[in-house]
Amino acid sequence: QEEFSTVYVMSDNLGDHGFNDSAAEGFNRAKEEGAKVRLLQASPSDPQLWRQNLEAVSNAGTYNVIFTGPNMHDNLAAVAPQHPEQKYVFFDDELAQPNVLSVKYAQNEGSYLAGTLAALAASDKASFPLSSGAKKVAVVAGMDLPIIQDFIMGFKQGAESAVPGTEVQVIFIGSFNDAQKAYDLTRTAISNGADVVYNVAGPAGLGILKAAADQNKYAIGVDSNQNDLHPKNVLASMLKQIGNSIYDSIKQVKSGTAPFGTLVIYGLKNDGVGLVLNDAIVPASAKAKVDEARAGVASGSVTVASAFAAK
Amino acid sequence: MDGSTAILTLQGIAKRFGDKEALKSVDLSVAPGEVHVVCGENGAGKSTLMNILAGIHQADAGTISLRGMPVSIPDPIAASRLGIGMVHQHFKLVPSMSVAENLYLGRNPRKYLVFSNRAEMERRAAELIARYRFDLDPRAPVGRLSVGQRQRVEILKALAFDAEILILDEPTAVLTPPEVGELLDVIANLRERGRTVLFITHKLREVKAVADHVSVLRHGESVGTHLAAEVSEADIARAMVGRQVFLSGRGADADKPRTFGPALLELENVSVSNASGRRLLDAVSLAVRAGEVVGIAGVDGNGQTELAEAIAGLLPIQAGTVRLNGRAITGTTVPERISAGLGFVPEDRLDRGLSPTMTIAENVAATNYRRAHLLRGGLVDPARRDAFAERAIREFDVRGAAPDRAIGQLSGGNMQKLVVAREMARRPRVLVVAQPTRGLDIGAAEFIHSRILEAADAGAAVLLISSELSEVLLLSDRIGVMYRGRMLAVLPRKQAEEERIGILMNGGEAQAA
Amino acid sequence: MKAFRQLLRAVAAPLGAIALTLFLGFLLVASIADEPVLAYRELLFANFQSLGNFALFINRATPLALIAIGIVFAFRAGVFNVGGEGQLYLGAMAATVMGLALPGLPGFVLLPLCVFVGIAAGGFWGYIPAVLKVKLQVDEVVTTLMLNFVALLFTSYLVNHLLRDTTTYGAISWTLPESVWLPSIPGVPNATSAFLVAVVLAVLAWVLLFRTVWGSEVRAAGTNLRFAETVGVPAARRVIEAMIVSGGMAGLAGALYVLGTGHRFEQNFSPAYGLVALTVALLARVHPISALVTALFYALMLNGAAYMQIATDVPRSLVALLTGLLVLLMTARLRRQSSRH
Amino acid sequence: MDLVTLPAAVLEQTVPILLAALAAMITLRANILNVAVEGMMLVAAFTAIAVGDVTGNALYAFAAALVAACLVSQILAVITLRFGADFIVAGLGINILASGSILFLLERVYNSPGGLRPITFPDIWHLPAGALSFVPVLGPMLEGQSFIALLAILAIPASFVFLYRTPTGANLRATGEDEAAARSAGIRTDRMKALALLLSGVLAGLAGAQLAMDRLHFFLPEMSAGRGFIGLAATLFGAGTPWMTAAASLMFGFFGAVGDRLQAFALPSQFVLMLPYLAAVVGLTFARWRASTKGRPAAITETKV
Ligand SMILES: Nc1ncnc2c1ncn2[C@@H]1O[C@H](COP(=O)(O)OP(=O)(O)OP(=O)(O)O)[C@@H](O)[C@H]1O
Ligand SMILES: Nc1ncnc2c1ncn2[C@@H]1O[C@H](COP(=O)(O)OP(=O)(O)OP(=O)(O)O)[C@@H](O)[C@H]1O
Ligand SMILES: [Mg+2]
Ligand SMILES: [Mg+2]
Repeated sequence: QEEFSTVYVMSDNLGDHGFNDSAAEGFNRAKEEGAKVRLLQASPSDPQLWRQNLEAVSNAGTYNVIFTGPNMHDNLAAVAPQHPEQKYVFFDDELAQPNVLSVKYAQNEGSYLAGTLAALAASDKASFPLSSGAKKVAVVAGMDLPIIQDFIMGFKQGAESAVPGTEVQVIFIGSFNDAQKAYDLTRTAISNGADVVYNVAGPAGLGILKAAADQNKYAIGVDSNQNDLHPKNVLASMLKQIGNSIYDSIKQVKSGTAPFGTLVIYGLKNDGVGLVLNDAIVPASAKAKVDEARAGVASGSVTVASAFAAK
Repeated sequence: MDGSTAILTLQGIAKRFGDKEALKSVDLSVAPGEVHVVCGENGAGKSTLMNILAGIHQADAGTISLRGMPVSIPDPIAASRLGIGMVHQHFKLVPSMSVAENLYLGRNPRKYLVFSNRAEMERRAAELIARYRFDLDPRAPVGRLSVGQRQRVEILKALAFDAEILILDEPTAVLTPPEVGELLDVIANLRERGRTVLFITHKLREVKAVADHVSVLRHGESVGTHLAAEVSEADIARAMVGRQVFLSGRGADADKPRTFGPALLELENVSVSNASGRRLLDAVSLAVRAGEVVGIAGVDGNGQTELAEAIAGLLPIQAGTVRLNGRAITGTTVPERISAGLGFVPEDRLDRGLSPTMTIAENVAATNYRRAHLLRGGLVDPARRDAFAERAIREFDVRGAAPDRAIGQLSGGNMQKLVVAREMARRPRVLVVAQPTRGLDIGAAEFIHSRILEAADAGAAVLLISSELSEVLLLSDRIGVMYRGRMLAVLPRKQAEEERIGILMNGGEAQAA
Repeated sequence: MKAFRQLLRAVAAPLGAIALTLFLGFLLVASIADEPVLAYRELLFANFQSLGNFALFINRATPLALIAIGIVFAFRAGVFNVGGEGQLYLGAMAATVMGLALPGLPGFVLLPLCVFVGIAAGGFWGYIPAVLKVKLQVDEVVTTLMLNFVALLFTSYLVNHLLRDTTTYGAISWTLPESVWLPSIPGVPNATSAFLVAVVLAVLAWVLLFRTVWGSEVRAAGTNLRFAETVGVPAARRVIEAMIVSGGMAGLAGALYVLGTGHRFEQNFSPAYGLVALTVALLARVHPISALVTALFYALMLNGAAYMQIATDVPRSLVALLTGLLVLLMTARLRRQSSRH
Repeated sequence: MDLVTLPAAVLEQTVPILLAALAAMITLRANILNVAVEGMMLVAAFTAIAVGDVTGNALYAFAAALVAACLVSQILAVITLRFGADFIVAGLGINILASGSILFLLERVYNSPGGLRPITFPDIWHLPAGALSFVPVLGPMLEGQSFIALLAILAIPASFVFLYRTPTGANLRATGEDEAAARSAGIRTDRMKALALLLSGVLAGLAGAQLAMDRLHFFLPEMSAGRGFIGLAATLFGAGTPWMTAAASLMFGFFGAVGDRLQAFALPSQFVLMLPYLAAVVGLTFARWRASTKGRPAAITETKV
């Protein structure tokens, strides 16, 4: 085998400062180590195009492993069995096929930490000067999708367990692109009393962070490290370590140790998701409490509710 | 008249549209301060010629000289600078704008450089209106004006910029007789003020009434200019059409005894009101017998349109009964009336009569699919439909028509022929015809007249509605006069002297009913 | 024969623009890609390289064609139906709900039922703006556009909260019972046989519009309402009927997509097929058969573009650029418009 | 529900729709259904960010946005007026072309297909807080709004004055209402249409600039999110008249803002987000129904002879 090559069949575009960019980061790391990498972007509302891309790269047969992103369940279910020799890694969902390695992220667990931090910040005026202490936080989300509900459930649970009685507003934009609306909604949330706004809105989320900064309140970023976009306002970013896990998977495939046919869940336990704190504005006391929460989930003493049924 | 004294001289003007030679070679010479009538058959090229003078079209060949100097007229602005103003056959007015705004459209007076000076505009408009003693409100939106008033706006539009030469393209086609009278007065008035008027009309009476000279166009060529006083109407008609034209009808031999069949169309106290409750038809009663032509005279807007539409099923009837062939059809739908034997030629061919963008075949077939067996196995058979249209085209001598051409491309006269052809094709028991010859040349009008009479001779009951009193007098066995939605009288032709009808039309002698 | 020539004219008209666009596109591609010829070969021919590719091409063209044919009906009746997208989604949702609600029924009963409710849902979504237009002169561009958003959001609610397959991460409904899955086109595995339906319906639409009295009445109502009234056409009814057909076609597209391609409802399954089909219908000069042809062409370009992207380093955006150029140029005439008319 | 901040929120949601609506209105008056507003907005938004990124000057960015949108409008003018393309098809084409070109530039030049987010971006002038505190209701509503928002409000009377109080506006309306009449009055109707498109470009440019520069300071593909089409709907709703169009835009803004606040009540988001669209349909229907039951004005008999 001369050169290791891989392709990522996307159901979205790069440049979201989120899931996709994070994935690209992982591929780039593999590229630096000599792998041939191809990223096939596609419109987020065109399942037929994803299918087409998936089939084309499968037929080509020149890739050692094919990665696919979320929303590809049915397409992969149709294509993978037809190419039993081809290896696939399926991100953010699961499919039981011998040649498919499924990788899921426990975004609910990461969001649990985000909720914990948010509730702490909203209740503690002393350590978080931009806060009013009114115990109100908000989630501004893109669309009402299952995966987004998973974020929300974790966040709510985290907030409630950290500071019981914390009020969580949940607001949907109805789009992942409409940053202006995200901005408006965030201001609405803040004028309704929210001190911390959790961004779960993909590209449009940039509008959420900007609004929080303009209103001088707190925000929590998502998917990739957004802390330095507005260093005075973004408390932390909830990360799915997509890049890392992609990089790891590539290594595993290379070395032949990848567990195809199984499901790997990246959660707090194996550092597949996590909360990167902005240490400049998060005091050590809060950090300690977040760490405590993390330990609780990782050890299994706390179970975070999920929007997904087990298969 | 020799060229040296002429204000306007045209030589060898030619114009083609695609492969259609609209003007072959036209010469014309117009003296200053005269009223010069141009006549010719539909499609002879009159409008095209005038449009060239007005800068709307460009001639392909020939010269235009104004006061002895050759000129070029690239656009309407240039024409207006040269003192040429035109009143178009189809009004060129913007309905939502006021009279004043229309008068100064494209040339608004300004204030502070960028704004329209409305006050000034309305002042000037009022002045202009006063000067020509028109009855117009400068602020009234043009959309609310009557046809005659719109015509006056058009004339003023041309005069607003001191047009020395005023072109009027068929200005009388859409006017009521009194309005025509007023317009002719205006023209005389203009002549007194030293304006030159080029006047297009199909109505030879008007030629005799106002013209100094009359020029005739035929097939895009000028066939001569005459002193109006020296030629008769028949002479002009012959020059236009190239043959003798006999305008004949039943009115001419009203003494001849005729027997009619049973009443096929009966109206009993038919009343129609509009949404705001105004009576448009007020207890109208009328009967038309088989073989009879009943003409309806009246000043436009006194219920004639509503009468026709009520019979055709296009207006809901609030009270009274309409019977067709003895059967009440008051509440029935249009198709039911059509199959009961009604034929209807609406007054405005482009509005109700046709769908201009559809083909000739489709327009002619529209009311005939089932009766004329144009279907095969439930589907339209294009071959039969085309043959059907072909036959109409042949029978009615529609020039330049082919079944698959869009009907809107035909001239008005030819469109009209096809509307009549469509309605006649079913051999209707009752035929309602409104303004059948509006805008038609004398030859075409004669043709349509003879078809209407033929239908009556074949036993149909014909109701003829026309604002052209001469037409009503010419064709009808009996004449009804409408005034404010009421049928004031229905007179046998013999008792219907023109004068008496005229008085009735203006609401006088109401007791005569 | 005449009809054929007419058709040929309608189809041939945009060929010049296509050629011009392809030429301009080639220059663009050549300036960016190392292998412009390969890129173009992929763009134009990759769809026919394998049965699989061909099937995807067919699957792409089918919804476009069905919606566009529907839009032709609306246009001919004088209604500017921008609502294809909403009608599509409702049709897809209705078929899904029906299929999931009565999984026990045998396929030969349930499948037609699913198709029927899909058509009905789309038709209903066309009926509303039509009635509002006819009875109250409410502008249909506004209503159809607004109703798109309503339909998308409504179906989104249903799929996320009532019908969601909770075992996956997608916003997708439970899978429909296999008994209602449409078979593939014989010989072309995975190509939805809905395409055959589209072909039949294109011809049927042509017959309906141009060879029946109903069609000529619809067109009369669409070109001159007062004329229609005068010659005895129940114009309001025809306009409404045409819009029901129009919406029904889009609903059918949705139902057949679900039954033939997706096998379940998926939020965001349509890359704005409704709007693209509107473009297709206009490019096809509002003719049902050339709408089918144009839809095929459009699908060819869309899918070919993806192959082009895969095979070469031509960016995906270039394709959008080319498509835009194509649409822009397609109705342009290379001669200056005559100044009158 | 927070009623104090509601007026300001309504205004903010209204502004981009209003500008898009006015852009569509100007062309509608010249008898052009402008579906390309969306594309022009996107191009303007992108240009604003790209130029602001390079120059660091908000005014340059703003001006560039307007110029770019105008350029797009003139491409549409040439292709339709000079080469006889259909306005709607060409407009849809412009939209595809616009987003395609932007994506192309993002991929090729910026290497960031998902958008453009300069680290720093110059802010534009906003009405300072407290500047109008002496004005009740309106004061707090306007405070903090950008000069583009203020321009948008000014654009309503300005477009009214232009259409109804200037010769050019009259010529433009005549062109839209009856082209033959306008032409016979010596109006160059093609130029009028091109002008209408140009003005539409200016307004759509404002809309795009507002979207990108007012608050966000970054560009995302599809960030206009259909506002061009909502604007078109508002124009048709308002029957092409400035005040009614503004009122229709305000209605969209109002229901948008109210909907945002209703989300606090944990209603399913889909139904709340539906609100402006349902309101448009219901409102329009109700308006027409009122008009029809009040008795239509005595029919103006249009003679088309
Ligand atoms: N724009 C045009 N395109 C094509 N053909 C035209 C056009 N205008 C006029 N024609 C042709 O030129 C001929 C002369 O038309 P024109 O309008 O001058 O006739 P006209 O004498 O005014 O007739 P009418 O008495 O009916 O008004 C017509 O037969 C018509 O076929
Ligand atoms: N789009 C077109 N293509 C070809 N010929 C046309 C077109 N439009 C008009 N014409 C021709 O132009 C001529 C003048 O048209 P116009 O509308 O003035 O009719 P007209 O003959 O003057 O009507 P009327 O008989 O009512 O006076 C017509 O004879 C018609 O054949
Ligand atoms: Mg004429
Ligand atoms: Mg004429």
